[in-house]
Amino acid sequence: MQLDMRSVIIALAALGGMGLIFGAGLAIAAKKFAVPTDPRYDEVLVALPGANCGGCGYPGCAAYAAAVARGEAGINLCPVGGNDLLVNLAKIMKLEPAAILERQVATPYCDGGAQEAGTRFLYTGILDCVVANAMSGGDKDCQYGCLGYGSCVKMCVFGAISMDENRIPVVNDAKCTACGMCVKGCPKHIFALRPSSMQVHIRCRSHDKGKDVRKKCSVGCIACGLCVRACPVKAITMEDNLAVIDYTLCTNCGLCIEKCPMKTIHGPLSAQSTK
Amino acid sequence: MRSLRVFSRGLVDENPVFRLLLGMCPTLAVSTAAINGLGMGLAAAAVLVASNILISLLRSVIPDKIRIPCYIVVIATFVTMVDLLMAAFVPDLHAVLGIFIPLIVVNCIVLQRAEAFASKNTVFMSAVDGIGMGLGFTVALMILASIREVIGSGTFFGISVLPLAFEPMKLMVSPPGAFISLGLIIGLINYLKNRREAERGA
Amino acid sequence: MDIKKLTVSSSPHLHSGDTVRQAMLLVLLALAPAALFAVYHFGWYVLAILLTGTISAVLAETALLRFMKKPLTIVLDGSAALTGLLLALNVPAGAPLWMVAIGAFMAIIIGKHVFGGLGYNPFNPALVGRAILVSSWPAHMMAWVGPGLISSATPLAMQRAGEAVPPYLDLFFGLKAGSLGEVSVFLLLLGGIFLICKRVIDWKIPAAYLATVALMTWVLPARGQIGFFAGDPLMHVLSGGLVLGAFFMATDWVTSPVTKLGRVVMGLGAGIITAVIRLYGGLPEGVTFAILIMNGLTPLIDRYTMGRRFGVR
Amino acid sequence: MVKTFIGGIHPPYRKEGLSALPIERMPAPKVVAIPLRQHVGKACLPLVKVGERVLMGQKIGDVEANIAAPVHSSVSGTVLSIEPRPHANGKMVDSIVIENDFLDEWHPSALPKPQLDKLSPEEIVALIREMGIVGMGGGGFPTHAKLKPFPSPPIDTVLLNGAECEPYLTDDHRLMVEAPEKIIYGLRCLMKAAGAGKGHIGVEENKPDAVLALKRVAALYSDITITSVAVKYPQGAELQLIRACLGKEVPPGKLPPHIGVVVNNVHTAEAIAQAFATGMPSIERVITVAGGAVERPGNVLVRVGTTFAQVLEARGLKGEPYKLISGGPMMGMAMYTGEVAVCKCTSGILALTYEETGSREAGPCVRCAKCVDSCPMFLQPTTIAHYAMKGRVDDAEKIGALECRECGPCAYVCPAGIPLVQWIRLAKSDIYARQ
Amino acid sequence: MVPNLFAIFFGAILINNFVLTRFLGICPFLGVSKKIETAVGMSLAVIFVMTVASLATWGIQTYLLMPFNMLYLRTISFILVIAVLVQFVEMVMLKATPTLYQALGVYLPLITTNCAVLGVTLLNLNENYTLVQSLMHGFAGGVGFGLAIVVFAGIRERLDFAPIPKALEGFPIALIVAGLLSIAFSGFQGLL
Repeated sequence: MQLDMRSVIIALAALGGMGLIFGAGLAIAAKKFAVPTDPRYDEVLVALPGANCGGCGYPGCAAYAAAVARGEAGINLCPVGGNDLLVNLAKIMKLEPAAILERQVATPYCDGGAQEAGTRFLYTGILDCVVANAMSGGDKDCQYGCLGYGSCVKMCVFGAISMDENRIPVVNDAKCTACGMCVKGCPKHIFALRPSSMQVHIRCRSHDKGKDVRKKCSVGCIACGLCVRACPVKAITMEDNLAVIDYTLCTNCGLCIEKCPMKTIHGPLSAQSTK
Repeated sequence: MRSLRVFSRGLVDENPVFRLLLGMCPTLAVSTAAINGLGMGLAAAAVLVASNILISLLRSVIPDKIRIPCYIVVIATFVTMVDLLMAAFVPDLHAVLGIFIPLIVVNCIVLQRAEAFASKNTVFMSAVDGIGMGLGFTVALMILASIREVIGSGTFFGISVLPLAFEPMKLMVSPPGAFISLGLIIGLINYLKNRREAERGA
Repeated sequence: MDIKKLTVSSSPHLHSGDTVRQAMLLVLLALAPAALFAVYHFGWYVLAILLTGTISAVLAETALLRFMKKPLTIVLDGSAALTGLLLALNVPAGAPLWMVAIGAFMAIIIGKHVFGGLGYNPFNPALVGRAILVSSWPAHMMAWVGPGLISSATPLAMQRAGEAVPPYLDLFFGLKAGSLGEVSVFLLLLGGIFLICKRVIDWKIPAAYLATVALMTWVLPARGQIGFFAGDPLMHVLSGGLVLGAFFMATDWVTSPVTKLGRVVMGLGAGIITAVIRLYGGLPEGVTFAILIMNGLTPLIDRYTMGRRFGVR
Repeated sequence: MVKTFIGGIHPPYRKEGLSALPIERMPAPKVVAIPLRQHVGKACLPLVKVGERVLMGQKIGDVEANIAAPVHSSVSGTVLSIEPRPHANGKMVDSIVIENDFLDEWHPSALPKPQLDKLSPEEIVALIREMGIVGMGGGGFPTHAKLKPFPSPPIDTVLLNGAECEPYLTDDHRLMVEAPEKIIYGLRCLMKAAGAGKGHIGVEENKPDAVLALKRVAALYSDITITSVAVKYPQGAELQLIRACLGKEVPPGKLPPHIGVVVNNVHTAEAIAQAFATGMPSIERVITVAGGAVERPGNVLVRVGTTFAQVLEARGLKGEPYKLISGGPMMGMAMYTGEVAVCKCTSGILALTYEETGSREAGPCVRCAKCVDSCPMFLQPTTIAHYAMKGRVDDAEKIGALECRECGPCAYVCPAGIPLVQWIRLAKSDIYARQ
Repeated sequence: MVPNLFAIFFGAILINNFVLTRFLGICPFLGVSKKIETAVGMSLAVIFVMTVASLATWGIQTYLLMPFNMLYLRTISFILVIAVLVQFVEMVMLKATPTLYQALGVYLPLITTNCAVLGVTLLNLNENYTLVQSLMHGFAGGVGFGLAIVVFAGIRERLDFAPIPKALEGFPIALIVAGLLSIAFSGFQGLL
């Protein structure tokens, strides 16, 4: 096969020429039309988890990244990324990482499902807690309790919440990122973040008097005070007819769980926690 | 064996057509007959392997800022070679595939592998990845093309395979059939995958 | 006073009592005379086609509902039966039964349930089924027959071929070849007017559709002809699937616009496309494709014909 | 051509017989619970203490705010407690519970007011506030605040709403037949207070006796017109009534004063006339008690603070009511308990059976467009509802969710039984929450 | 000449629609069609680039490739031209009209690898179109792409409300809708 050197040279020259002209043109254009962008923005965006959950308060990761790059937002607002992200962002933004946060999980503070808690009326219409709550505060007798229509399931972008047959939310601790959407979104405010190591918690939000709680729900806190007395480290106090645990004192001993007559307190030793 | 995993990944888990959803244009256009699918798949696979190897070789030389144009030039070169080779040795097939051979240049699979894999891995691994992805693409094309050919024309590789009483469903070899059958196949794969995951989870 | 547990829900606390099912049954009722006429006109085989279409559609829906673990009672809303019947009315009288069954299956699966079922399908399922049949087995779908299943050209095909078209009265009362459901324009009109009076469908779509086709076929010269205002609009309105499409398919709730202006646009657009295909296209008839294209445009029409809001001048 | 608006529906009106029943006075109950919020705006603070004796017509609650109206005792007796009670708005509202001593001893402040020509517009407005007059058609907007709105063009027309388009309700109808003089007098008060040259009353055609009665009295005044409008729901919605009677439309996001119109209910006008003539503040009103579960339906004059249960007991119940509604069936709220007290803006108490509500399960939207055709605000209820379902707040706002008046024809006609009003309400609350 | 241009225009839009019949530009068609606004932006950008690319490649072909008998370099030179063109347009737009860039700029990088653009230039070459024909073909191809993607985006926006079976969510359902649209457009076969 005879190699036609001339056509090879022409081809190479044409391509090379085109490459050179285009390259030069683009280089000039790049200089002339340059618009500065912040390289840190890209770095921050890459570092963020990209779940666009909105837990930081910004509409998505890109918006938060822009705010961080401009120095307008703190680097500790992303609840999903955890410590690794904090360290990373601190490096990118050349800041000292804030105090190490303990991993938190969202917990529903109500256990009064369809079996345990009574209803005041029959509700028909859109099956959504926010909507149902707007109808006279929802159909549950207990005005503090979970309505059970599962709005939190829809709010959780990480798929960590599901409803059990008893119409009470169950949080998959492994999937929960403590983004706080359920805490903000639940119209009855039954969710709160709890340090994941602190397993003892009191599953009730009712500030009703014990007598009224008994009428409305079979697993509500009746403010009997047995847990307060049972706690060896005085971590439990009674606030407005509801027992509250101070996690700076709690040792996870679980003595309160055994004492609670209503089985309201959950924790590592309680049978309910396994369900 | 890492290389085995890299290889099989392209075939199944990250199948370019069924899972990554890349390279849709040629997939839809040429999958009217199994032979076209095979030809197109192998052509793309050849380009993939060659460009993956070359880009992997050049990965430390190419400046970061102009890497994409460089990749395109490399890919375009190989595509031109494949184009000319096919025109010379399989002119019929080349005529059927038409502009979709040169269009391998802008096939997202090739560029995506260059950017995501070859530019970060050794020459050997890149070659393995190219083969895996290329075969994955070919297999996917073959599956789609076979289904379309059998139902739409009643033949397989041009040979009549169905009883005469069967009246071919011409829709399958027409453009709408390409969209609908690919959609249903991907749906079926998703369904099987979801079910497997659900079983594993339960 | 002692009141037991009350029910609380959002206002309003009254309801008209109208149901989707009732509307579907009314449409089925409105189609019945035309369908029966087809049986009378073509012969008993047509009854088999009608039954095959309807039953296949219902069976397909039941099977899918079971597969997707949805309540089987959904099939009782009558929409699947209507889709099947409409599909059957859209095939030639000599169509093989297996083809009708496949069409009904396709209509229900690809036309409806892949989108999540009734209310979410962007295209009219019956027409999806018909279009799939036309592209798959054109020979069967173009094999027009007259009474006694003797092959015979449709008026539109005759006109294309330059042959004499049957007199208007024959076209109107159904003495012609064509799809099952398109022969008796008279009975279709009766059914359509019945639905308009029952407020199941809006008059705007059929009115705009028929008027546009009539106007365009009158004004514009067909391919190969010269001279404006020389067309035969009456023949065009009375032939082919136009009346069936205008009253029973373009007006499909799910796939037609919800705005008042949008419904006019729907009829107008379908009319233009139908006339263009009839006059200049490769196919003699374009109702199916015209309505399908307008179905596709419906979201855009809805969006841009929103109209003024109260208080905005 | 009958005057009306575009859109709307024709629900079964179910007023047969009811509209012919004269107003009956219901005796005051043993105990009344007077809510401290019976209006739109700020809740009143109690002016009396537990154990104190109060007199009929005595002001027992007020607050320093323009959008608010004082509340008065509807009986004479002793204050038993001030505690949260279920309210017609669905929430718990602080209410003053008074034990009736059945003496009906009037408070000394309840004196007839001077003649209309002796009062300045400002004095009339102040008196209307002092008498606790609020919109009695159901809205409960303080009337004095309507008359002295924010900077707006001068008011030229006062329009009285006598359409009463809600099914079942006939209280306004009866008032128009039985007390047309008071309504016209109240209208003249409102016209003078607003500085309006024209007075207008819109009444639906199905109340010819009311039109006749009003026309007879109005014949004395050249500046007052009575218009009969088509029978259609929601003819009595203020924007639709303005459209029908005056041919004008209020722009989106604006209120009627923007185009120089003030709308009030005929019942409000009657209350004003009553207050000026006798000095009796707003402590009683006519309500329609109806529904399939009521034994003796009727139009009843009741004291504010009487509970629904007490009213229903007086009229008798047959069978188990499925829904208990405060107001009309189209826009009223369903109550979960009979312990709710009648307040100034309660136009009716309906105890409905399951059958008459036509309640049903919701299915998927089939895009029949009946809701679009029936919407008197020319919105697309189904689209707004779909956006609400998907949480697409911005899109819902863009297509006018906030203009929805929640009047309900869309949900009434929906063959799929979708609670459209409820979805749109959700969209609206999401939009407000974000603002 | 005129009827020919007419045929090219309607042919590229209705009969041989770039997306629905020729399968060109499927990736952006499926990817950038979730909202009508972005679909409109994308189609405007594509119409612009396709027209300009038709012009530029016609020049390269006529004055460089043909004279030197180097048509085998068409793929590589065309893709170079398109890549440079897109990048250049992007930079100019960013500087000159930032608002337009906000609207269209994000789509521009996507266009480099849009096979409709390279496809139209190759088709121009295959059909031996003149300059005017090439321009018309490029423009009409872009319009055809735009029509398909905007209609498609409208349908997809509505499908957003639909309870689509999980396995079919996303791409599969988009492909099925595209197929049905393609069927609908097949009614134009044999037009003109």
